Amino acid sequence: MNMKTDDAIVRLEDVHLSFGQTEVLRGIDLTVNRGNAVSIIGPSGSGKSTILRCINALVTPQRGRITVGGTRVDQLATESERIALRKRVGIVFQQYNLFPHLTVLDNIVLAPTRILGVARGEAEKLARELLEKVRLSEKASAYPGQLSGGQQQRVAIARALAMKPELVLFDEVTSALDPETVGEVLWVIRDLIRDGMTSILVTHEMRFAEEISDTVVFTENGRIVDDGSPEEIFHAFDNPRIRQFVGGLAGGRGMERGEGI
Amino acid sequence: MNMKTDDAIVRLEDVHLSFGQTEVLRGIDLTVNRGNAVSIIGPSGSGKSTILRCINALVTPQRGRITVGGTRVDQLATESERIALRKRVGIVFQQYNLFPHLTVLDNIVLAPTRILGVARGEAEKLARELLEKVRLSEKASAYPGQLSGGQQQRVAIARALAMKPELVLFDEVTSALDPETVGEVLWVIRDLIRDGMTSILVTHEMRFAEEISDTVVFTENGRIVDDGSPEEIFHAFDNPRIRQFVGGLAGGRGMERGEGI
Amino acid sequence: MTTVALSEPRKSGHLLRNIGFAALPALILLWSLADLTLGRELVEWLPYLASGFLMNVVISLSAMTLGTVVGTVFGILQLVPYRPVRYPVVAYVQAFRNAPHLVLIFATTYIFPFEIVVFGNYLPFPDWLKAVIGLAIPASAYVAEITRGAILSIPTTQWEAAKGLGFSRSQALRWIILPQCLRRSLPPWMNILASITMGTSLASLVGVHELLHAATDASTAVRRLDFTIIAYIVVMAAFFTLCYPIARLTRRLERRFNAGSRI
Amino acid sequence: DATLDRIKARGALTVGVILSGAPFGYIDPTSQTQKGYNLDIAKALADDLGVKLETVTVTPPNRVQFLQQGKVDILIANMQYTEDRAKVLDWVPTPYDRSGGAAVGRKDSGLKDWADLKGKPVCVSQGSNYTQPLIEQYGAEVKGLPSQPESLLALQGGNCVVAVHVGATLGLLLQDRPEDWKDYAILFPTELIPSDSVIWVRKGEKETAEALDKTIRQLHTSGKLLEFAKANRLSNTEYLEQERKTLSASK
Amino acid sequence: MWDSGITSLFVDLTNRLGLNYEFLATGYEAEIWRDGFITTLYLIALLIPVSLIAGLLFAACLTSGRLWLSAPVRVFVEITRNTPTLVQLMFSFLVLNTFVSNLVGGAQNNPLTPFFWVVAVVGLHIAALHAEAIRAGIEAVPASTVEAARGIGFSKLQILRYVEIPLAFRASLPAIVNNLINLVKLTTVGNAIAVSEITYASIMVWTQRDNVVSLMIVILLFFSLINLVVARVGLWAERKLAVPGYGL
Ligand SMILES: Nc1ncnc2c1ncn2[C@@H]1O[C@H](COP(=O)(O)OP(=O)(O)OP(=O)(O)O)[C@@H](O)[C@H]1O
Ligand SMILES: Nc1ncnc2c1ncn2[C@@H]1O[C@H](COP(=O)(O)OP(=O)(O)OP(=O)(O)O)[C@@H](O)[C@H]1O
Ligand SMILES: [Mg+2]
Ligand SMILES: [Mg+2]
Repeated sequence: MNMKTDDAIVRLEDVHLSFGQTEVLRGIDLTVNRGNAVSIIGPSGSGKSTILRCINALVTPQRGRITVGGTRVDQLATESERIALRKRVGIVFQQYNLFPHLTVLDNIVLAPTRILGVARGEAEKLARELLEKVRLSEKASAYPGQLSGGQQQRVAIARALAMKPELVLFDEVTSALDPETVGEVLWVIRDLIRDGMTSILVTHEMRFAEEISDTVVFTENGRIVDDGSPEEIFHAFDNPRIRQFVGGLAGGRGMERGEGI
Repeated sequence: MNMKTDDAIVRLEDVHLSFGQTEVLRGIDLTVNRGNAVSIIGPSGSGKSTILRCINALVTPQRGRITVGGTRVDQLATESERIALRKRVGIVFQQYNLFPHLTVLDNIVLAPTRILGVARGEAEKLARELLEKVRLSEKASAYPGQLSGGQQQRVAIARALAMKPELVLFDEVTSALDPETVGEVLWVIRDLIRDGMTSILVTHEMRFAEEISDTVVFTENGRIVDDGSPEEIFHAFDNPRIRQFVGGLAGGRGMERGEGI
Repeated sequence: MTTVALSEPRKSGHLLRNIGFAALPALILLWSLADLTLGRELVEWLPYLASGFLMNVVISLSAMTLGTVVGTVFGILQLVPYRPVRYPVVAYVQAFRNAPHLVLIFATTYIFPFEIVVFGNYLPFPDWLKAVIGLAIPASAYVAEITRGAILSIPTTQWEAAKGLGFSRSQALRWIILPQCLRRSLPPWMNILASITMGTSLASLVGVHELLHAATDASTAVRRLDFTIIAYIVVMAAFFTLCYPIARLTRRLERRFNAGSRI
Repeated sequence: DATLDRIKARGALTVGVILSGAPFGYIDPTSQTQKGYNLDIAKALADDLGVKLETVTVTPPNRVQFLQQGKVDILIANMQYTEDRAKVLDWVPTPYDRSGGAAVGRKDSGLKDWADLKGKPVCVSQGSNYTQPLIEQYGAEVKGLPSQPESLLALQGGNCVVAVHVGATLGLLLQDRPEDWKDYAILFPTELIPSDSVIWVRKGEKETAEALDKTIRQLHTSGKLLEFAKANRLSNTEYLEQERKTLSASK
Repeated sequence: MWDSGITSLFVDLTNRLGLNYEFLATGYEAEIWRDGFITTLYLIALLIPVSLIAGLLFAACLTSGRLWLSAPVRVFVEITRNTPTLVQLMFSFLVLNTFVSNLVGGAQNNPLTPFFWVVAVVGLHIAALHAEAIRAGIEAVPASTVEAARGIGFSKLQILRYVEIPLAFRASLPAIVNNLINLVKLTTVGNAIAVSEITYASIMVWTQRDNVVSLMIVILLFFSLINLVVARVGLWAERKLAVPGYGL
């Protein structure tokens, strides 16, 4: 899986960010190479979603450097510069944030037609292809309010992919999905990575992280505590904290027991 | 784990429900005994959330009987009867649905004080205990808009538990949580079940389902396809469909490969 | 419960709505038939009243159209991050929303000449246009506030989602935020329309022959007390006939925007 | 001066009139034209100048503005001579009418004189010039309603004991609509502050005022005004007759 | 309350600006004019709470989903906002009030004053506008939030009280402030039935003295000042009630 060029497309250096009094990021350093998939794992509230929002210039850190494909994201001054960045960097939100007033199809088609100027017919064709991939063809004309949680999540994935971004930030995109659908989404993303897309994934699904990533990053309390290949993180367990974290479901009381599936 | 009395607290018989043209439930039969934990698993869009909403009288099926602790839920005519039911049956929503204008503490305290008439001080004490259990003590005065996904989800759990319901319906309550926190939530719920609470859980986390349930139910296309003890469902694999479903993450292409963790 | 409220009075409601529509005209008709001399007077005066009402219609619709367009833009500009843009707009909204309509309309007679000279020809500056401007100004200030409020009530996550897809601020507004604002600003917009329409009776101040003034002229000329009363009812019926269909239309639109679009 | 030139240039005299009711000014429904004593005078003035007559309906808040702005050339709008007005406008010295207020009330009200109104609610039209004497001289509690029809409705609704309006208007009303008003009468024999109605022009337009004054005097002496008054059924023509005599004599 | 020296100085100064406030030096006009301010302020102070309370009630009825509650309010809302308040007021005072008088046996027994009618007609009119604004806010509350409240066991009324109204009130506050500002201006219709508020007083003066501009300036300043206060309070409430997670 490692036949990719090795230039960094994303680089975070000493990124600090607070919301008011709450320090959320306390010095994040992270490098993602083009064509790679990096997973971010870590406890709830440790700042994973915030990292993704920094990379996409949705929030601006108080300190530190963020570079995405040569662009200094933290120094973007004008809106048009940010837009140029965001056209290249897609994001799928943890809470989907679909547009409630548009049908599934329109949710997907809106950005390509309005921003990239793709013809409606062409955009629709792509949208239907993507819907097919996430198994939602029959919901094309439903409104978000009429979808189940997992269906909404898949629409959100399709919406981001419709922009054909170079880099996609996935924020827990499989959280509402059953194992089978997770498997399908995994294949969709894997195909795209094979075609040269880079992706950063926040996930709580260790299996998913393991399957998809070139690198796994562990965050805690706004810091990156460890990183490495999935092999190192999940199996070598040289970091007892990660060992405890990953084994959490077994309650820390018996990793031994939880070998289950 | 099976030292519980064996009377049914929830019974669904041949429940059918459609939203407009979409048939969502096509004959659900389900029995849950008092003090048990039943997990519902199944593909996205198969009607799991809808089953929970039926049990809590949030939607009324077009056909079939639903009995909860002696009450015929499908026949409840007045709002006050439904409210009486809902005081006994808690629900945690898949998308949390916190009240955006209230702080975390107020979100939890509102229902006990306003519905059960618990004194404010007492309700707050309980709320803080629950927040402690879900590790959110320091966020008591934050608003939902200031919380991470997992934090919101834990507040939603605390909010439902603050009503001390006999029966709780959990809709994918661990979807936004990391394995460690899932483990903690697992223990919270387990404790409550030990104290006599009954619960029905929709989940995509097979490990979680296995750990917590007395019975696992597999739904597909609005029908219950199989049920049994976790042992039977997850390990005996006498149903090839479930085998495929549970093994989904490995992409159906190589169960062999995906033995991972 | 809200969904119930939306699909509100269906069958009996339909009947009710149409009764509401016909009640005032029916009352007028009945009374005129019961007292034929009164009926004759009324029929005699109707053309005069109608010619007055035409001005109300023209003024209210033009003022509201103008006010809505300007107001929506100003509502958006009130939220622009650049102070040199925002402050003047906020000041405009405050000043003109707060000023009584009476004064604004009256002021237009001072600001605009009654006629303009073009190549030696005296072209009258139409009085109704003054009233339109005098009312469009407060209408735009009201609409601006409504728009601002609606935009601020949309969850931030919608902006983020839009931005995340690469929408610029104005594109996000145009395609994502404003469409969602529409439903929640329609009812207050209708309130403004009604208020502005009622304000058209101030147009007599700038010399416009409008319905309420025409009704007073009629009552003065006829000198019958029952005619004075029925003239009031005619005035109410006329305004109702103008506004009510628009109110119905906005409610239908509301319902259409509602279709399935709620998470 | 300017006004006269303009009138000539446009070939029309634009008069601001107020439609406060018969006999002075009102709308005739069938022809939808303005009629009344004031209109007849306006027509006569235009004829005398040899131009067309154009009328503009004015109301108390806009009449002075319209005049000053030039939208109308003169005002024949029930405006009595007062010193306040004389400061901002010029006027035609010879009045075209003198009228005072009458009080209409229930026959059984027991009121005999203006002085009996002390402390009693009295309806007038808003801004009627009877307000001041009613309050200051007779101590009445004055309620101003938007126009005469409302004032009369308020009277019949029992909201005031009498309504005070121009004598000529009330007289005509009782005469024309005896059914509606059978329980009512004009209660007091004297009129309240009879005062002179004059034509108003823009400040400084002395020539116009002089020219119009000549015409008004002429209308007085020729008996035209009296004729107009009779045709419009003005009840009290005493002043006009007297004025005719004095002006004819002074000639 | 207005020292005569100051008055004459004021009249002199304004006279130099071409404005005419000479009536201030004379008897009854000055008095009704000064009373006009107080009456207007009194009306506003009374009408704001009346309209808000009635508006909330109306909104609750409109969204109750019960026809017998919503239909009458709906009819009232449509009639009151789609017909001129001025005419409603004259009609109420000149016709309804006469009915009432006849019922109680003569005007002298009728307790309903013109002031009452202004409060009733204007108060309910603005209440109808509030109701529509709040209804819009209530209907914009996400169905999922309402469902959550239902799922916990709140009754309809409790949902309204603890979830829908707080959210709706925030969302519709700018519209409500619009209505209140409208209310302040609408008190001027009182002049049509001789309630001596400030425009009534001004009309009484300007019809005699033709100093419309001078009085219009005062009206403009007076109402602008009151409305500035109303708008400021509205903005303050808006900031105070703001919760994270909304707006840009
Ligand atoms: N209001 C609605 N109108 C129409 N269809 C609806 C509505 N709500 C749900 N559905 C449909 O009902 C089906 C079942 O929905 P439900 O939410 O129960 O699924 P689920 O099993 O919980 O799925 P997930 O695991 O993705 O949450 C879905 O196909 C969904 O599209
Ligand atoms: N607008 C805000 N104001 C204040 N604090 C905030 C705000 N947004 C996020 N936070 C805080 O920042 C921290 C990190 O949030 P973030 O959403 O990045 O966490 P996360 O790692 O994605 O967690 P999860 O796995 O639960 O989604 C949390 O403690 C959260 O409470
Ligand atoms: Mg997150
Ligand atoms: Mg679900």
